[in-house]
Amino acid sequence: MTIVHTVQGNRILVAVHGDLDLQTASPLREALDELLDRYRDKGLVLDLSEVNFIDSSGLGVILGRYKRMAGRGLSLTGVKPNVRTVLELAGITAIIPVSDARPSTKDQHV
Amino acid sequence: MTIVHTVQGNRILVAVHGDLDLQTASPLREALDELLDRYRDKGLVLDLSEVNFIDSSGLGVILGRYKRMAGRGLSLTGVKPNVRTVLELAGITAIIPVSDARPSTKDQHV
Amino acid sequence: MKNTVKMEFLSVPDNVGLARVAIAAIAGQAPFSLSEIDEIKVAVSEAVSNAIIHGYHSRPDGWISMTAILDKQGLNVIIEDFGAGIADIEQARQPSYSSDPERMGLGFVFMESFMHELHVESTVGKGTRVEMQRFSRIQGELSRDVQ
Amino acid sequence: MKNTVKMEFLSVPDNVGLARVAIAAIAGQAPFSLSEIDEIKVAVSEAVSNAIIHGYHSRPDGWISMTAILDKQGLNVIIEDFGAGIADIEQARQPSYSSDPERMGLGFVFMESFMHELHVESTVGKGTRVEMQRFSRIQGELSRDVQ
Ligand SMILES: Nc1ncnc2c1ncn2[C@@H]1O[C@H](COP(=O)(O)OP(=O)(O)O)[C@@H](O)[C@H]1O
Ligand SMILES: Nc1ncnc2c1ncn2[C@@H]1O[C@H](COP(=O)(O)OP(=O)(O)O)[C@@H](O)[C@H]1O
Repeated sequence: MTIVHTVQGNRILVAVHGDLDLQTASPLREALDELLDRYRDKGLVLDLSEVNFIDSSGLGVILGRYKRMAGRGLSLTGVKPNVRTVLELAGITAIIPVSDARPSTKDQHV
Repeated sequence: MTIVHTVQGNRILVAVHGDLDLQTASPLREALDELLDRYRDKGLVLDLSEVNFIDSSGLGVILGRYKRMAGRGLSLTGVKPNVRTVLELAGITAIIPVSDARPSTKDQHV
Repeated sequence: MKNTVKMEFLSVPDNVGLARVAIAAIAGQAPFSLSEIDEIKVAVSEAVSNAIIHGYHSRPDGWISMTAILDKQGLNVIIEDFGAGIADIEQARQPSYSSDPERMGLGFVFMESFMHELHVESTVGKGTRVEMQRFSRIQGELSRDVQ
Repeated sequence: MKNTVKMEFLSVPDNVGLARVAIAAIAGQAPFSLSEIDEIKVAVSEAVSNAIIHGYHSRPDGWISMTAILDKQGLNVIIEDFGAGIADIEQARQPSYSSDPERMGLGFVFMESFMHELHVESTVGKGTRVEMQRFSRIQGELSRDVQ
């Protein structure tokens, strides 16, 4: 898993690349917490267009950041259909704004 | 493995998609032999731009068609670096014309 | 289409990804769609992660075994550890129940949702065996035609 | 980086691809480059294909085992069948030698070229064991620095 972040206005945009599971949960959690501590007033947008897999260990990291951020604003973009299925089953789509992967996004990245 | 063929002038152009190994050797052999029987006077160009893996079972199919075709002309295009390594080790590059995968080819196919 | 694959690997987090890659390659031999394979991967990922975290308390030297059996019915996967075991399986399977406050208690929920059958057997101090079945829909339809 | 994975699977051609996918996932846990992993895949593909074709004469009901051991030296892979066996190993390892006129006799050549060490043990009627080692270059350099 690798992450790339950009700060834009009042939000931190983090593009995640790789599978979100038990193996990548700790490094992702640490990287995100570091950013949230550094930019204390900003919201977080996680771009998941390069995430092909997520399970409950990966979800735990996202939900944990959501709780930690209180009202700072967290959203997920570039969510692929199979990742969305998992988010929905966990009820995350009801509390965190989630937008889909646009087909064009993929073309641009290749 | 899937194959798509086009007949162009005096050659049969066959685009192969998939790994060339023990599992795909028989279906590939049969498909190629059928084409060689149908177009008895034409040469064969195998486009390997969508072949990411080949081992000696896959090579056997190519070398077998080469022998069977006698002087009809066989060439390989779109050969990726790792496939080329295997072809070179087997000495096939010395007897069959081989051209590389062009970076642009990949972009077009996506 | 008939196949049996047995794997044994150490309880290191790296092997969760290995188990997923292997189960995807095995399931790919049956008439499962890509999205069905994605769901099977989640179920396997949960079971193997549980073996590591709960079965072996994240120690890297425990053995985990995964057996995958493909037949015309579909895919049967058995994931087994020889670690801590579960005292109360019914409680463990409740949605949101987790013995670890940092975790969400969704592992068994995902296994149940993404597979057609789930059986859990466990003995405290001996280990846990999770057996999951995913039926292949296409085959189901074919065999109905045959009958 | 330390890991051990044992697999047992049936002698069906589908499993050649499974063995490749699994070895690639395991090798990916060590500092091998993508092209090194491609070469390891060829060597494993040859050994598993040989077990199917020559060890079990293409019958689908033989067991093949693959054990992969990762350590700081690199990757060790052992592929074993319990089939026909090889009468003359030295002859079998000659380039271009094949007992099957349809094949090219390049399997052992590829295993030797793509791996750093190759050991073959075989008993007629009992089976064949191929052990191959690929050293991880980055680790090799590191350990030289350490000494
Ligand atoms: N292999 C196992 N060994 C021991 N305990 C387990 C195992 N799998 C699950 N459990 C127990 O069942 C509980 C619920 O599991 P699960 O639904 O996967 O949620 P989570 O992993 O988030 O805790 C775990 O918290 C643990 O107490
Ligand atoms: N696992 C095996 N069981 C029995 N015989 C084998 C095995 N592997 C190799 N051999 C013998 O060694 C010969 C050479 O093998 P190889 O170099 O891989 O070439 P090929 O597979 O093209 O015949 C084979 O033709 C076969 O006679």
